[in-house]
Amino acid sequence: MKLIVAIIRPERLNEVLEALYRAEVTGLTVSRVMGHGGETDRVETYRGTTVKMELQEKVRLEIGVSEPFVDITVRAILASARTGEVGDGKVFVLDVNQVHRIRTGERDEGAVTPTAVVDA
Amino acid sequence: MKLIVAIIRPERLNEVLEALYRAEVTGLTVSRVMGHGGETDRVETYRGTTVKMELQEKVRLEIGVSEPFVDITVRAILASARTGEVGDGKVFVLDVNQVHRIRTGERDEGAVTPTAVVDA
Amino acid sequence: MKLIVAIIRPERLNEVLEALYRAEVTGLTVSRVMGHGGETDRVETYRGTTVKMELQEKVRLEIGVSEPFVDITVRAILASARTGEVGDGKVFVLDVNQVHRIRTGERDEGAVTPTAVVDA
Amino acid sequence: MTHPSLLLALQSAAPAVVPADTAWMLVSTALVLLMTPALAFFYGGLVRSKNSLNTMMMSFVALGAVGVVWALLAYSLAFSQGNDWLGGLGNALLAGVGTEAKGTIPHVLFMAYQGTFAIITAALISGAVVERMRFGPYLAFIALWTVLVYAPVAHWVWGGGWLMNRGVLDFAGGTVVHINAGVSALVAAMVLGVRKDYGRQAILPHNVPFVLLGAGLLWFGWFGFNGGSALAANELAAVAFTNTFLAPMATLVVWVLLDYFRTGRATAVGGATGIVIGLVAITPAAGFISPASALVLGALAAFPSYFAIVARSRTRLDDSLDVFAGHGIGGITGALLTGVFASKAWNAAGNDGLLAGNAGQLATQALGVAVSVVYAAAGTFVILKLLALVTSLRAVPRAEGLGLDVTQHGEEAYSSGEGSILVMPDAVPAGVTAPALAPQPAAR
Amino acid sequence: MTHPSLLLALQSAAPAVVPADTAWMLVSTALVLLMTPALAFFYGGLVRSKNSLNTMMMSFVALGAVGVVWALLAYSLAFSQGNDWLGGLGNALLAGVGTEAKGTIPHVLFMAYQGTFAIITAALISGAVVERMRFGPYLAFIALWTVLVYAPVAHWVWGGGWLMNRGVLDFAGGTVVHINAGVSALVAAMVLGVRKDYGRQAILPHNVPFVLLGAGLLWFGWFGFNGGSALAANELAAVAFTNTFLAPMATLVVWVLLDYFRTGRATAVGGATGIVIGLVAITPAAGFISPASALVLGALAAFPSYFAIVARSRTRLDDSLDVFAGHGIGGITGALLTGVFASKAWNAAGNDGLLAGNAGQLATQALGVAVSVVYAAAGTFVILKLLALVTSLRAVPRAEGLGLDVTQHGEEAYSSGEGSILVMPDAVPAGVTAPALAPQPAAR
Amino acid sequence: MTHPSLLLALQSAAPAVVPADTAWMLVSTALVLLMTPALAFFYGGLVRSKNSLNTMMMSFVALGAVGVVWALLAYSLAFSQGNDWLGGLGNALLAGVGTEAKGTIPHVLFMAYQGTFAIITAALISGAVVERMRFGPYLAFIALWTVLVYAPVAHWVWGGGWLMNRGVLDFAGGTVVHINAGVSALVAAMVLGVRKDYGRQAILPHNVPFVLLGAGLLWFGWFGFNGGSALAANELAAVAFTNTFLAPMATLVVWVLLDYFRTGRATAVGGATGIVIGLVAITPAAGFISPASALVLGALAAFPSYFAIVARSRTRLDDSLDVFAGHGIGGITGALLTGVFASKAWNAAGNDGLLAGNAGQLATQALGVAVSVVYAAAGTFVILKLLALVTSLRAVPRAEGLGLDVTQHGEEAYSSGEGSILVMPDAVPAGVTAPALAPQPAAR
Ligand SMILES: Nc1ncnc2c1ncn2[C@@H]1O[C@H](COP(=O)(O)OP(=O)(O)O)[C@@H](O)[C@H]1O
Ligand SMILES: Nc1ncnc2c1ncn2[C@@H]1O[C@H](COP(=O)(O)OP(=O)(O)O)[C@@H](O)[C@H]1O
Ligand SMILES: Nc1ncnc2c1ncn2[C@@H]1O[C@H](COP(=O)(O)OP(=O)(O)O)[C@@H](O)[C@H]1O
Repeated sequence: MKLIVAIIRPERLNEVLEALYRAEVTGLTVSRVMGHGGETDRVETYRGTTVKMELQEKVRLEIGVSEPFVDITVRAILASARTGEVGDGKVFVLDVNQVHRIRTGERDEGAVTPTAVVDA
Repeated sequence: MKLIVAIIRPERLNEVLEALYRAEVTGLTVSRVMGHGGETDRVETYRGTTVKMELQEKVRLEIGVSEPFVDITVRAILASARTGEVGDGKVFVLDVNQVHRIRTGERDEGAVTPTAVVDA
Repeated sequence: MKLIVAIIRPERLNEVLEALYRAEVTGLTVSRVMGHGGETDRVETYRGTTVKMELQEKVRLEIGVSEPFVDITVRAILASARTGEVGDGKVFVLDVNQVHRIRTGERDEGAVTPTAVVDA
Repeated sequence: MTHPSLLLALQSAAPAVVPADTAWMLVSTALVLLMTPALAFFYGGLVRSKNSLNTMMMSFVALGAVGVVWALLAYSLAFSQGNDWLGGLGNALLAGVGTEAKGTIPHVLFMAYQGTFAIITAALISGAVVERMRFGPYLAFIALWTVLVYAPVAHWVWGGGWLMNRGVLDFAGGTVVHINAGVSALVAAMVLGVRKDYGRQAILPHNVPFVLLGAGLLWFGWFGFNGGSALAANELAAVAFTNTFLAPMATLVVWVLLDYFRTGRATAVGGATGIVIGLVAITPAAGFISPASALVLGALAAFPSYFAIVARSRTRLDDSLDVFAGHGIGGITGALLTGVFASKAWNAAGNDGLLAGNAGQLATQALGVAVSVVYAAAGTFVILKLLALVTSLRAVPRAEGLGLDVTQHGEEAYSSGEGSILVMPDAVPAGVTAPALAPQPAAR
Repeated sequence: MTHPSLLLALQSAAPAVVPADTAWMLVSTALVLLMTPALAFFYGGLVRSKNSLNTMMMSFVALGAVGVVWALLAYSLAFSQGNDWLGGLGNALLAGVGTEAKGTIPHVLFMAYQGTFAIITAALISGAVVERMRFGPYLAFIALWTVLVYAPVAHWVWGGGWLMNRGVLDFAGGTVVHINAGVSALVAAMVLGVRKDYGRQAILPHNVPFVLLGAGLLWFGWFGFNGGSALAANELAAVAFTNTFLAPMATLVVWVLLDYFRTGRATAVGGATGIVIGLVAITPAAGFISPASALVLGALAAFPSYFAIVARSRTRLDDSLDVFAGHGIGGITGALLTGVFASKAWNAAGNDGLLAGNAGQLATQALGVAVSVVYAAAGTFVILKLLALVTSLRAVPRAEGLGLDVTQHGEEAYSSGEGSILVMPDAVPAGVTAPALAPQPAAR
Repeated sequence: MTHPSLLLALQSAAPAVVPADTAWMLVSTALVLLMTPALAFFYGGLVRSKNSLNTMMMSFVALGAVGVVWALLAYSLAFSQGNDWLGGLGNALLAGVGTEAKGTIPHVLFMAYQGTFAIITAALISGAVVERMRFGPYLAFIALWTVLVYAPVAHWVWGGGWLMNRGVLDFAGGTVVHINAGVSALVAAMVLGVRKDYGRQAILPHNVPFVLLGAGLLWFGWFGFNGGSALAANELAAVAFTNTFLAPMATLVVWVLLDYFRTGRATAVGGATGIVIGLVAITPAAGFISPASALVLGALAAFPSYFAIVARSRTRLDDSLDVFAGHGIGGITGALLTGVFASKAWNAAGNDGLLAGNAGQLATQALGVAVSVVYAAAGTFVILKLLALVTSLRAVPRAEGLGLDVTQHGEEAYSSGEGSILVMPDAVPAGVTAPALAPQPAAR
């Protein structure tokens, strides 16, 4: 199993989510982060003070997948997150030792397989 | 050494923290994240616009532990975070190559062993 | 390749960023987190209710680097983030399987090498 | 709203509208209306983010529901010609409420001014049941409560009813507004029961600046509440105004010191609370006592409410925003101290109190307090129990966990829009004015 | 501002300043001025965080730009002696605007009071173009629009122009303010085009409490808007005030119920919107109808605007904050219902409407509506198209993506300061008063 | 508060309370009181989140501490019968402050109105010492400062003291309020020293909408500040009001343009600052100059303060929120320009200025400026140095790092409650009304 960590532009989040759902990757975790890379810094002014904003808003995705899904997932992200301008972000793939689903206690493959939605 | 990443419900955070402290795991890092899994989406309405909220609020824990603590920690989380309803979250266990404690420069095992609290 | 995860004090962020830039590490991702470790808890009072704040504000850095940069990066962080008081934080180094640069589709080493800034 | 001055005005031969009084009462009415949005912020800042809109809406919706009920029925029950116990129906549906003088201001304006009091009184109660009461039953409750509890008590004290005839002094609503709301809040909190997290988790104010904003605007509006209760732009208004200026200052200072000596730190939530309690306590007394007495009254009023809040939070009584400790106890303190400090030297139409040698007034005040406590408690209990027969008063625990904003109102106070997908209505006329719309594919 | 009462006042033999009227109009002017900051919060809360300062500044800057243009030129065009179509230049540059009585208040105060209307009217339009219009062209637009659209329409309806002479009733600005702004907003939204994310992504209000704060302060200020339009502290002011108190209450109740029956949940954004639409609708009618009629008018006014908002959001018409559905349709509803409910029994200087047997007044009202719709649409279109010849009206898509706060104003609404590096000016005189400054090394 | 009109009023044969004047002064007092909460938001939005409550509390607590000190002592020192240098003790402890007429309003109201000025003046100073000064010493400072600095200067200029007798014109507080506060702020900033992060890190406003809210409410309240200083609802009030309406509009326009030409973008913080500086500058002049002059004065006033702010931020002088550049320099500009634009044609009780041929008035104004600068600087320095002998004025660096909200007040402005553990008081009576409470186990 692998844990895929992707840093993307906030404005591409909806497209990426959609691409992942199409690829049947529906379990994932998202957070707001700030990134620094090759983009030019923004300058802001507050009264007399000038400030350089070195960090840009980004979104971080964290997706645990079983081996057969790794390539599918990475490809879905790469395709849907790209704008072609500096700042599109990165994808990291990490090895995972164990995965547990808290609700059932299932482990590893079983834990990342989605369950049917049955909810009152 | 391992890095344990757990995604849990925000309302279970206090219970999980407490279970971890009881297991003598006191070093950890927490962040607010949003998750997508098997839960039903929420619908909201703003004036004429209807919106489906696909992401649920979750909390992410990140805990570096030495090998003997891995199972203890995972078990503490599984037991305390469970509600039995869809959306309880996942636990991932990753291998760690090195750990450093910034304050002392200690490395690996030493870096994750808690220090006594002496604070003015 | 490695993924370096560092938990530091918010007030040291500027110094750490600067140290990293000097070491020519310019690609990184930052997020706000809350940490628990050896620090004493803060007590707050809201009307009749007394509350113990167990989590301290911290900043999390995530930096993908190629092997030759691992030591340089870790050392830059250790040196710039230290205050010597309890709560300085930790650095974790994880193995990375693949890295992709979304904009170009470049992989691995190529993906973490910075590009010259050309921006309109 | 002080009955004596009002009576005097009504008795005077040819009642006529006085422009200067009208000017001041127009402003006062606007000021008191503003207090309900102010309360929305005071309360909304004190709850958790996930319940903040629901809490604010509990105040805002009183502007609609209570306001309409007031105009249609409750005004008449409170202020039209009736008997000792209740007004008549002479002004129901606003009949006979025109531009003729009521005192020295147009009748329509008097009706509106009194309406602002009914609105905020109902909204005050919400602080005891936030974070768990369903919105529909709450709406029904405040509408019924206005008719069944507020209107009668207002009639008794201000509308020519029996407490007024007994000489109970309540310049601007210590009894009618604050004790009434505070006691009803206490009963409502007991009927509703504790929040599921209460006493288990720390429940913290999500936005203390909003609490301060609310306190600041409440004070501002309260000048219309107390100063306007003179119903004229005269010396009495100036005294009531000045007392409303001084008393909360003294309460604030004492509160900050109490906080400091108890916990070592003066809190902002405490400061905001202290201001409001000073305002509550001076309300019944504002037009009957001297400014120097107002300073003393304000300082004294800090103590009972301060320790009531501390004590309450150690019980299983989840009066969530301490409406009883604030308005109930604050109102009782003020009503009784009115009986201590009142002085005919400052308002000839009022009465002397204990310090001026008239201990009887204190007993009269105690009667007013006792009656309103009992009636408000009973009325609130009955209304809620009846409503509970028809529908469930509380949100289910799961909804309480998710927060009432999402479950009761279908919206969030602060959205970033991340992960929210636009649901396209079926009937989008494609490209009405512009490039064809790429329809959002149904996600998943 | 009701012309009949104004005319009466102006005709009366020896015009003199009346202190009580002056007191009320001082307050009313301050209240209306506050509505523009209030609008900044109402609008600012509804947009995304990254555009919130820009949206707020669009209102705030009207206080500067429109206010100065008003004093220098537009006041004279609207209110000084002129012909049926436009006022003269007699009061340009504030010439002849002194302390002499205009009606019963000092002329300077009348000028300021009317100025507050011009300011908020221009600011209202901004709601249709937020999140995409560049700030400079917006500034130019509102300055030109005030002179070319607002001043003439104000002259026609209030300044002695032809619509006034035809008997169009507009107590406080249904036509001049709300239809005018609403229609201009519609045209501006069409000229500017849709936001790049519109219809593709969910665009959510970033701060609903701010929306509620704005609504609360707008209501408060609106008492000066409508109550002050009597230009005196008299019975008429009290009626206009009371109607402004009652109508939005009814609208709010109906809106909450509509929301509840359509989506199952009563939203806070809906509540705030309902209040504002009730205020809009009562504006032209406030001094001409009875309080009971005001309740009915308020309740009725909820329907057209409610369904207009729902329908609009299904089109490609990006009137972003529904200025047309709110102010345009709300204003038209109010203007027409004025022709239905107006009654000489409540304002002898007004007229009877349909229900009092004078169907002609409804036709007159429709004329007023039609004229202002056509003129505002044409005027706005021409001004924007001319400006577009000189400069680009819209931010580039990349700037729209980053948000207008950063790109137009160089600042963020909510900063944590993380990752922001102080840029030292070259000319820092090292260590002027204190320990030498460790200069911030150029990062990277 | 203009002394000439006040004097006139006081001299007039049978002083009597005038209802219309009372109505306007009741409102004005409420408006000025609201300015202190408004200031709390203006300042609170400009600081970092971790210091926002502390900053707001510095304003709010002035409502308590300064208000009480004013009523007990400082009012008497400023306004009761005394000599050229100081008032007497005749009104100490509110003795002799009753409902008798002072001018044309009740004496109690005059006392309250003047009290609101003392409160905001002290609160203004806090902007220079935020994010580092301890709360206790701050409290002591403002109480002492009100007695030792504010009261004497108010006596000199308004209370019948020597500057008043010399003919210094200060309509509503350019000298007494703004120069006084601005200079004291400068000295306090120097005594306290720079914040530990100043000049090293970017320190950004955490909530710019709050800054705009503060500016909007300040403007609203300022109508009471300047308009109310006529102490009557007359033509003079209307002129002062209108000038307070026009001047900040001009300042705002110029400020936006200066921002635009210097940095290419017009900031919202700049807009808010421009409004406040326009208000400061018009304050001494409001009742002495024509509306057209007010526009010019407002436009001119932008320049010195704008460049002072830019220059200040390049020094090691950490007047954190630029109180000196705003109120000190803005007040001096206004005081001097009063000597330029004043005209007896607009206020017969005032004087002519330079443009009306009386250059001497400019010299008189300069005297007033110089005296207040020197006295405020010396007084503030002495008080702070004395306090520093008793206790430490500054928070320790670690507390400054954590933020003063947590360290001085034990609370946070915005809490999510995550990771906060309820500490159960020992004395919880288990299960008073409900299911037994599972006590929160001591964590760890
Ligand atoms: N080495 C890295 N480690 C972690 N995050 C990175 C790294 N490099 C870039 N990022 C993240 O990716 C974002 C975009 O990277 P950037 O270098 O600006 O663009 P590009 O990938 O298009 O060259 C950054 O803002 C940062 O959040
Ligand atoms: N494959 C995954 N990778 C990363 N996070 C996941 C994954 N699956 C679920 N999660 C996280 O766990 C949360 C709960 O998962 P969900 O599938 O809804 O419930 P359950 O685990 O009970 O079946 C999600 O909201 C998401 O944050
Ligand atoms: N085992 C751990 N796993 C993850 N994060 C940790 C761990 N231990 C500490 N941290 C993070 O590092 C921060 C500082 O650690 P702490 O133990 O307080 O200080 P020190 O490292 O100086 O002994 C914590 O607040 C937490 O965010």
